[in-house]
Amino acid sequence: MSEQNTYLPYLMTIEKVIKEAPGVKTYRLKFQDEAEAEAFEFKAGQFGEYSAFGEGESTFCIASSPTRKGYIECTFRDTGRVTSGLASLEEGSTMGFRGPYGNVFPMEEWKGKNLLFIAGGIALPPMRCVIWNALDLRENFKDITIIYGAKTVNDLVYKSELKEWSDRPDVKMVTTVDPGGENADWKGEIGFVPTIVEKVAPSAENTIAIVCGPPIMIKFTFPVLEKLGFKDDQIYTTLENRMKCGVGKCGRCNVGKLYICKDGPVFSKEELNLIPAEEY
Amino acid sequence: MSKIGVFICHCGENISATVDVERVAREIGGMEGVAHAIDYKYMCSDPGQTFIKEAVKKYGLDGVVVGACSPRMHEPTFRRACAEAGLNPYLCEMANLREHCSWVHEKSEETTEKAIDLVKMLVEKVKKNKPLDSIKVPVTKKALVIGGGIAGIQASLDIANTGHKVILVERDPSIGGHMSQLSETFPTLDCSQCILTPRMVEVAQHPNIKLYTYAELESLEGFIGNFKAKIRLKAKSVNYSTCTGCGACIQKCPVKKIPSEFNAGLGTRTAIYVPFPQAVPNKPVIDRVNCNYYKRGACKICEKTCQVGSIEWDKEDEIITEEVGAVVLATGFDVKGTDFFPEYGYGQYKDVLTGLQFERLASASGPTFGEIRRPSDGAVPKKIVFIACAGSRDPAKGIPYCSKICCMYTAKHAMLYQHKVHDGESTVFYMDIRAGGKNYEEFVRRAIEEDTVNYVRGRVARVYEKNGKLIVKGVDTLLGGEQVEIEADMVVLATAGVANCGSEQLAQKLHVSYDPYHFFAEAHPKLKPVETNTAGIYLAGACQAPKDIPETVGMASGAAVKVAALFSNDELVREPVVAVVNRLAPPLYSTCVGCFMCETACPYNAIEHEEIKGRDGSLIRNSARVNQGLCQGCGTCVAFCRSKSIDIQGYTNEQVYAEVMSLLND
Amino acid sequence: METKYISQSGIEQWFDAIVTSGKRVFAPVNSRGQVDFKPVKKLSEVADEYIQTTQSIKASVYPKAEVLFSYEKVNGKVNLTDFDPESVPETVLWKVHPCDAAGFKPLSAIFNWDTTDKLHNAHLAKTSVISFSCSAADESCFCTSVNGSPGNTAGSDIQLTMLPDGGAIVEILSPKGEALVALSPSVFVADKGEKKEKYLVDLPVRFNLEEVNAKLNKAFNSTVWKEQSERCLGCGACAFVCPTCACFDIQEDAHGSKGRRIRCWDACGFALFTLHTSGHNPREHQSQRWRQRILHKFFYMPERLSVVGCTGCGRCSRACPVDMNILEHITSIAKQ
Amino acid sequence: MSSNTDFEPKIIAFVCNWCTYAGADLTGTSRLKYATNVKIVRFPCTGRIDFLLLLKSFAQGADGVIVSGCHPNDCHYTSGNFHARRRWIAFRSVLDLMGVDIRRIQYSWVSAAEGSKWADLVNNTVADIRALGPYAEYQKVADYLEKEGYNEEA
Amino acid sequence: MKKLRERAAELLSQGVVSLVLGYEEGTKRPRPLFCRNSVNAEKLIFDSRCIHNLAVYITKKELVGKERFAVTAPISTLRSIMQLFVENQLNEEKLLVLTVDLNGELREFTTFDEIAAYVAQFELKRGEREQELLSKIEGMTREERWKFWMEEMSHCFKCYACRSACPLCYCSKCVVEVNRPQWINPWPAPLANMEWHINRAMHMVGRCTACGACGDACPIGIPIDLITRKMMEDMAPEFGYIPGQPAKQGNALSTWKLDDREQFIR
Repeated sequence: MSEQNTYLPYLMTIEKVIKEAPGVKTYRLKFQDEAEAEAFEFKAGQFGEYSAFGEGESTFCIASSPTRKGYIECTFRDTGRVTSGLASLEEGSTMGFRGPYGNVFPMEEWKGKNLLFIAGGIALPPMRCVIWNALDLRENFKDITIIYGAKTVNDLVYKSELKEWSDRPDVKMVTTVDPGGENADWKGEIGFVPTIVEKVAPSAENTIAIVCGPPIMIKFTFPVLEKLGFKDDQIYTTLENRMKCGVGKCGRCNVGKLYICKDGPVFSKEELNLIPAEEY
Repeated sequence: MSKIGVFICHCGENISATVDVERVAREIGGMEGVAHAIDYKYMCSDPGQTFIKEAVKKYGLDGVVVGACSPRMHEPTFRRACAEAGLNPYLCEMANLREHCSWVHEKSEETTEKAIDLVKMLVEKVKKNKPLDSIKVPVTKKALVIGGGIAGIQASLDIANTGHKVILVERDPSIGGHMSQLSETFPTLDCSQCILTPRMVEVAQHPNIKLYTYAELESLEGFIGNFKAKIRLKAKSVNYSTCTGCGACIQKCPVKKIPSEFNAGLGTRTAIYVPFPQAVPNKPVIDRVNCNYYKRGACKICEKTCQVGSIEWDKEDEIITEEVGAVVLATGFDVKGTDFFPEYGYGQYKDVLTGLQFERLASASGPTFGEIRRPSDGAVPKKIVFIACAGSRDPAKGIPYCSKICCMYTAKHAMLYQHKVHDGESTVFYMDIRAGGKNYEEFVRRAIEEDTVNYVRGRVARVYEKNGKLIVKGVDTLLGGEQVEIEADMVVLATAGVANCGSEQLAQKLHVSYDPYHFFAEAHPKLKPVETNTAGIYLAGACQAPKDIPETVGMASGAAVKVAALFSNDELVREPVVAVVNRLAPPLYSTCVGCFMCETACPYNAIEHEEIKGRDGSLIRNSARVNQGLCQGCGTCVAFCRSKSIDIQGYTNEQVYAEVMSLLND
Repeated sequence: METKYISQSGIEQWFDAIVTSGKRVFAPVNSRGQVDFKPVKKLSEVADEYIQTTQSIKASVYPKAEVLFSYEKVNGKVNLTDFDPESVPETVLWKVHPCDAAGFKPLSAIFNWDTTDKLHNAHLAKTSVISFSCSAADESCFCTSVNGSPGNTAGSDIQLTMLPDGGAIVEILSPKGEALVALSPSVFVADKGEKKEKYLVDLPVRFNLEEVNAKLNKAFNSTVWKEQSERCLGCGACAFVCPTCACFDIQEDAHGSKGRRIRCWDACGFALFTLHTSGHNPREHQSQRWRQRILHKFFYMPERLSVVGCTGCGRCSRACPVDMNILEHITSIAKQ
Repeated sequence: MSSNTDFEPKIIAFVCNWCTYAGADLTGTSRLKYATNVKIVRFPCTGRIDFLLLLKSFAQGADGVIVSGCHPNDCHYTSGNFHARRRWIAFRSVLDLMGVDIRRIQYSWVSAAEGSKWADLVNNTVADIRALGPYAEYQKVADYLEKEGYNEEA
Repeated sequence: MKKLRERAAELLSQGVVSLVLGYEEGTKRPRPLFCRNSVNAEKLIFDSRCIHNLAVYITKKELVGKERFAVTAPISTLRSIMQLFVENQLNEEKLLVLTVDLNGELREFTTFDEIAAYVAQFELKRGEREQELLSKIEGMTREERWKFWMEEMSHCFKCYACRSACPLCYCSKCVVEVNRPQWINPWPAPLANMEWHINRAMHMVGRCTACGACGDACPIGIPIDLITRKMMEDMAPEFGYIPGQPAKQGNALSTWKLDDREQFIR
């Protein structure tokens, strides 16, 4: 068999479009080729390169759970040339996908532990993949707590799923919006994510904290977790460096010895300590 | 942005006669991102607009392209239809298939293909359109009317009577304009001054009107609703607040031989003067060019005469600034002088007159108190020849247009002459008699039939003097081109009406367009006859093209309504086609590096400096910012910005780029 | 591996045979006042008397810009056309310096350390390298300090060492090399026993690579980066002339319904190279970018890919508009 | 000059909204006929027209370009056309130095009242460009990744 | 030179400035030196070989810092500094300009006007190289010029050394990095390179002071400085400015005259 061209994407059909928040959409993608669909596998935490033909490629995580077969989902915000090209597509349109790339959350190792998910803004997608993965294998884990915050009520993504999660008896779900971001109907918390974490987080005992969000949120959440007694090997996050190739060649996400696209994007805080913080 | 609806209009047969509209709709329907494409007989009709509205809802369209006439015609129509269907109006664009395609090409494959390309372009553009919100700007509810002739008077009164303030600026010492010079008016032969002077007085006394005579517009800045007008009040040398208008100074003024402008040069006036007895304001000014004191430094007789000490020798021109929300241009017209006609003696024959001069002769307030007398010897002419179309309709003279009023006033002149000189004989040389208008044709017939004016259809080749008589040589085309030679005592030329002197400079000051003859250009010849291309500036009267009194008055009232409509709201809602300097999240803030070259490029001073400060309050950089109230949306700054940090809404870089890229793609 | 001798006329004959075989031949040519690799048909076109070509031969196996694949949108569907390895012509690189040939290894390491790179490998497979050992060097050369030498055969299929008689010692180093020899077998005669080393330029070792590596291990937070990089302008000249720099960008060239995805050279020295969409830039300052360049070549690559990312060709020092002399900078780090 | 009777030049016109676009509208209203080769892109003002758009037009396959706006002093925005004029003076100089065929860019002032001038401008420009032939020299390099060598397109 | 070193050492040791931007001996020719202490002032040199345009550094905040600094500037650099003043990029209070005049005297300037008065003595002329190449290019037919530049452009690999070396290319995001829309294709290809260089020349209209830094920086020897130089020479009489003497207000393209030449407009 001849050598595969790493850069050649799978052709995907947009099966479903969900408008999440202003400028934020979720696409459910199906492989156009049956054989490719069959052979495709991924794990929670991985990402891919999504193409809008005519505009280029952009990197996002796979937002659906590996336990849900037959499709993948991605959630993105319309911010640049590619994402705006993607956003202009409709149900039934063709787009490209390369992946899965990167490492995974060590879900196996987490068996029998409590999970604490902390996400901010548009960083819920990488988390959503793990959350569904954990919920679909609910018996593997003990308590599951989800803390999710966004700037305003409008900016919360996956609104129907947020409700689904909070309705489940086996999940402790806390949503929050930044002060001033609430509306008249808002019943959740009001406050920045780190503050809410401090307020509602479960004990660090036998708990894994998974933190995804903008750098500023992560910067302020880590100390809170430390204060709560979380050790560095109990804290996980994903990095979102600029990437082009996704396969450790183009040089963008090279931080220290590591390539975020190969050695990441999932890192425990322990692993993060090994690479220079200023470069991610 | 890619559920585009495309609507192709047949425009009756205006488009479909040369463009295969079905094919256009079919091919565009296959374009990426086009969700719906149809053609219809009249898109602008109610059912047509309904198609658009329904499609917007049914297909969830996020963009609309209407392939029809010029967007200058119906863009507002279709944008409104989209807005009514809940689509942001700025997501609607028009492809010009009529003016730019079907009307200018023959029916052919290429014409249809061009139509397809034109629509394609706009589809690609509209994919990049962004919803925009109108910009609201406050309106200064005060109007500036420039020109105090009948147009300006009427406009001022109409605006003032709606309760808004008016500034009326007149170049001459009195308002009144050309109408005040006329003797009688057609087709009723009522006395011009009798109907005009009450209006003039009303202007002077109206509480909402501020009158500046002997004043000119210096500059106009700003934009609709927010103009700043600088007005030069020329030094009158007379203090109007003390002057009683007694006229003693005029009596005593030793300089008496100045040709009177009011009398079209047929009479004289003094250096300190009121242009005519019914002038408003009825107070004199000193003509510094001719005044002995200003010329030689001595005289001051008027000062000695004046009992209230109103003469102000050292008075200088004063420049005042008025903030206004709208401007009405009513600067009127002028007529060509006899010196324009070499074939009629270059104005050297004293008894060859212009129509306006004849008006003064016929006027009771004129130099001859209404008696028709020859300027050369004061004799009553027994034979007068009137020459219509003197200059007008003559491309060789650079005036291909019809001056419109001459046929009527020439008939009036002949009639007045016949009424005053019963044994007189009058002949009119004409090309065609244009007497369209209520009671106009009847008026001309009356001149011919009742007053026995001799109408000869033909051109006059020459007028020359022989033995104290004026010989008029022409042809009579109705008699098969027979040579006609008439010995006349007086010849009256119905000289062409032309744009007022200085109208070009004024247009440039105001940024309004003008035609090749320097008449101000209306925004649309039919549908926007009183608007100019510059929002907030309106036209009234003959400054737009020669016209008669009823038409002028009608237009002035029209302009006044436009102004009143503008003033009916506290805020003006403006098109959001304005420039914007990008702003990004920290730490980038903006890609603008603050070279401020755009500042010098902007004709409206709309670029401001903004200090971008970090969280700690320290200055990060200076960056440009656009004042949306001042920006008029020309986009010069956009093309100038090296880092593409400024963009203009409605014509963004992405939009125009997409248009260009689509256009030539095969 | 076999060593032969070829005479001056033999070289000419052999060169013509290679050209006649239909292979493209790239060789250093002096034009526009610069010596660079260009397609040649005659040996006389090949440049003499120069120390180094301005650009490396990297472009032959990693073009400045190349099409990864192309596509066409038809009725809402997308048809892809993959890169075709067969479209790459057989190419012979003539008169390559050993430091350039040695660059293939780090370059391929970057492209193939994880997933393989079809395009790069296709170029590599179709490319034969005839290197010439170096008899001259200048003050920017330092191959001997980075595990290389003027007679280094790494990456070469054949190496020629020119002799005073106009002939050359021929080292046949690979099957590809043998195939080239086979194009004109008669001109290759038995080795005359000349020692190659005698004809190589003597280039002293300027720094100890292990020592540098050890220093760099602890140098991330050193002030040296700021000091050294002050005059750096942040252009990509050093990266683009480098035989091993492989950073790239992926771009879209779209025309209506057709398009192609293009890979083109990029450089870690560019200010916006690592800029996130959010506006955050992990390597915001030039000093960070300079550090990345040095650490990547002399520390990360040896650690991660087991190969030094520098062949000592000295091109970056020569190309730099502001004399960012890499030898000087590395030497100073070694001495710290 | 070779006569290219079969050659239909592709021409793109960049015009301002207030004068030339309106002028071209008047051409239509007056039913004056002209060649179909020209397609108009509307701008608020000639001052808005980016020189890069002209370059892009040639790269996209245009054989000629028309740039037209208001006569001096007639600019709706006072001075956009003066800025544009300067830009084109400089642009012509740079293009000419680089060997770009500046005969293929026709600049003009067409007022809203000059419907017939627009028709003439189009027809004359089409004739001029037809005489010059296709701008193959420029178009053929548009897709090249390299002048020659590794990745040359067939 | 001695005076310069002494003065630099004095300025630094007295804390008048925190940095003296100058030249030191480099590998083959002088190179820029960031002299931050009086000891290093000994390394400073200033002679005709010092051709780098140090004005390129003075708009970089992370290099010059918030304190006052000095820059040693030959004529070409002085011209760039003037243009940077015009473009609101410099602060007179922060900048001290040092130069050595024709008599070997050390001169110091702090304001645009002082520099302008000094620079006015110097006429901007073509050097031998420029003269030779430009007369060659001027002698070509249009087709020959296109071929010449296409050949040159095919060598360009878009390292942007030209942009980096130019003191007037201080945009934080260059137009080639703007991708909405992608005005200029970012990959190196003959036409994309040509577009970049035409764009660069257009962005330099009325701004370029013909210092030659771009051409000097080009690693593959494309005489790109000639494009902007020729443009500048052509535009000077057209727009009525003196080459190399930036006007205090505005710019050739952001200003206009009623009687600008328009015989090319139909």
